[in-house]
Amino acid sequence: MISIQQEDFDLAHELQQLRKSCNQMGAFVSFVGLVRDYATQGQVTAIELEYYPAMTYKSLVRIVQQAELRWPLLGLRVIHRIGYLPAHAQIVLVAVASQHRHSAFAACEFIMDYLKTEAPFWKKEYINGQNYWVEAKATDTQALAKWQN
Amino acid sequence: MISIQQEDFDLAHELQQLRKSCNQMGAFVSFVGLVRDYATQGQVTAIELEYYPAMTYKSLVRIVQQAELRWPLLGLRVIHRIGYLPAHAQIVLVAVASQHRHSAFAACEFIMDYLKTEAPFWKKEYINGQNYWVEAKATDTQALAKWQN
Amino acid sequence: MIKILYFARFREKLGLDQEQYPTTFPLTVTELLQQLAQRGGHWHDLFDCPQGVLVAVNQEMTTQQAIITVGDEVAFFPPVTGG
Amino acid sequence: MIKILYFARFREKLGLDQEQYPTTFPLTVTELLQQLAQRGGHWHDLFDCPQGVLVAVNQEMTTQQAIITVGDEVAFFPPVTGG
Repeated sequence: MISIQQEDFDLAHELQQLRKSCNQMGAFVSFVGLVRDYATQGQVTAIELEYYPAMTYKSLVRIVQQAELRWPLLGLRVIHRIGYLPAHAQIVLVAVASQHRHSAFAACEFIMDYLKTEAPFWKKEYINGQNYWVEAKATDTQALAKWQN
Repeated sequence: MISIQQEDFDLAHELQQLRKSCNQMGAFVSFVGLVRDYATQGQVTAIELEYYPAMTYKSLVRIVQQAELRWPLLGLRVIHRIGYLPAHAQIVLVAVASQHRHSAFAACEFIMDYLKTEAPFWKKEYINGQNYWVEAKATDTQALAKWQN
Repeated sequence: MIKILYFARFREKLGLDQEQYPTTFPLTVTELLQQLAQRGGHWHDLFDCPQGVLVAVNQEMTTQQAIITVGDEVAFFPPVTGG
Repeated sequence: MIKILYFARFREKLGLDQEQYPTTFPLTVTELLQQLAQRGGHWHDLFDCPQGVLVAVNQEMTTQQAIITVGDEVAFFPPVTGG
């Protein structure tokens, strides 16, 4: 249900697995994040994703549990890649199945918003032979506000 | 970009096509709706989807244009199936690509909310050899409120 | 003359998916509904004091106050349930 | 003795990903940061009046007021940027 891995993933395969787990699903929402090929410093050729093995998985479990407490979900899959990833590669998948679309949309966006601000991953961008640690964005922290009232 | 068809669709293929159209995409959100196999009257074996050929396509174009005016999108695909569809079949796909996740989530949910209340499709459920027109849900109309302030 | 289309539950109940309808103008949607209701039976059930009757004129959703002109395509249908 | 881990920009700047750190207890995260800052150089730059320093104790995010006890795993890292 939650994986942290170097290998790429196949959205179609993951959704098919998710569907098998339950017949009552009516709504599937999925998010896929890709490595963007530009930054303010120039063209990005690749990124490298560092993580904190003992903590990252625990952190994702907690985020998913929060989502499951808030919305009636029927299935869920989170995959986050780590290591060296070229531009346009897939980084992250969050797929949520539920009976009705609202729960699936809300839970998927909730998980992404928390993942972006709480899960210990750090991204370094390779640009013109140099590398730069990506700075956290204030908008990611602001995105949490909508879940906190 | 918008299709109304009897044939099934392949999400993986559609997302791949969407990716080809632009390199700056960072976020993909997709919604897939399936035929649910139950209703208050019993087990649903299939549905039949009627539409208004001259109007339905126009209506989807208008909904998509509204989404494109509100959020900076980089790619978009809408497929709605019509005709006789067995339980668990795919009914609808809305896939949205943008640079950042918020626009993609918002536009995808916006399109689904308007599609559910404005696009002329009507669903009939087959249950125990009988068939019943599905009643519109008040929650679908209420879902529009969040886009109207 | 206008063209009238019926969809879904309305189409089935009336046993009719479309008709050419001779009428005089000016005509509002409300007036058209009243004329149809006078056919009696299911027509009366559906279109007299209509609730949950959506209307499109020339493939655009509109209201019962809309004005219909010659050659228009008018469609009546229940609330939509796609997606 | 506690274990301290450094990640990302901190790890690179300090040239160190982890260390066993002998200390006396009770100890708060703030006190530990002050001790590390006294090593000078990059340690001082990163940990004196620290801004943007996140801390986890035993793999749980916590605050600088948290109390560290013997055998704990303490991790320092910049704001996260995954996803």
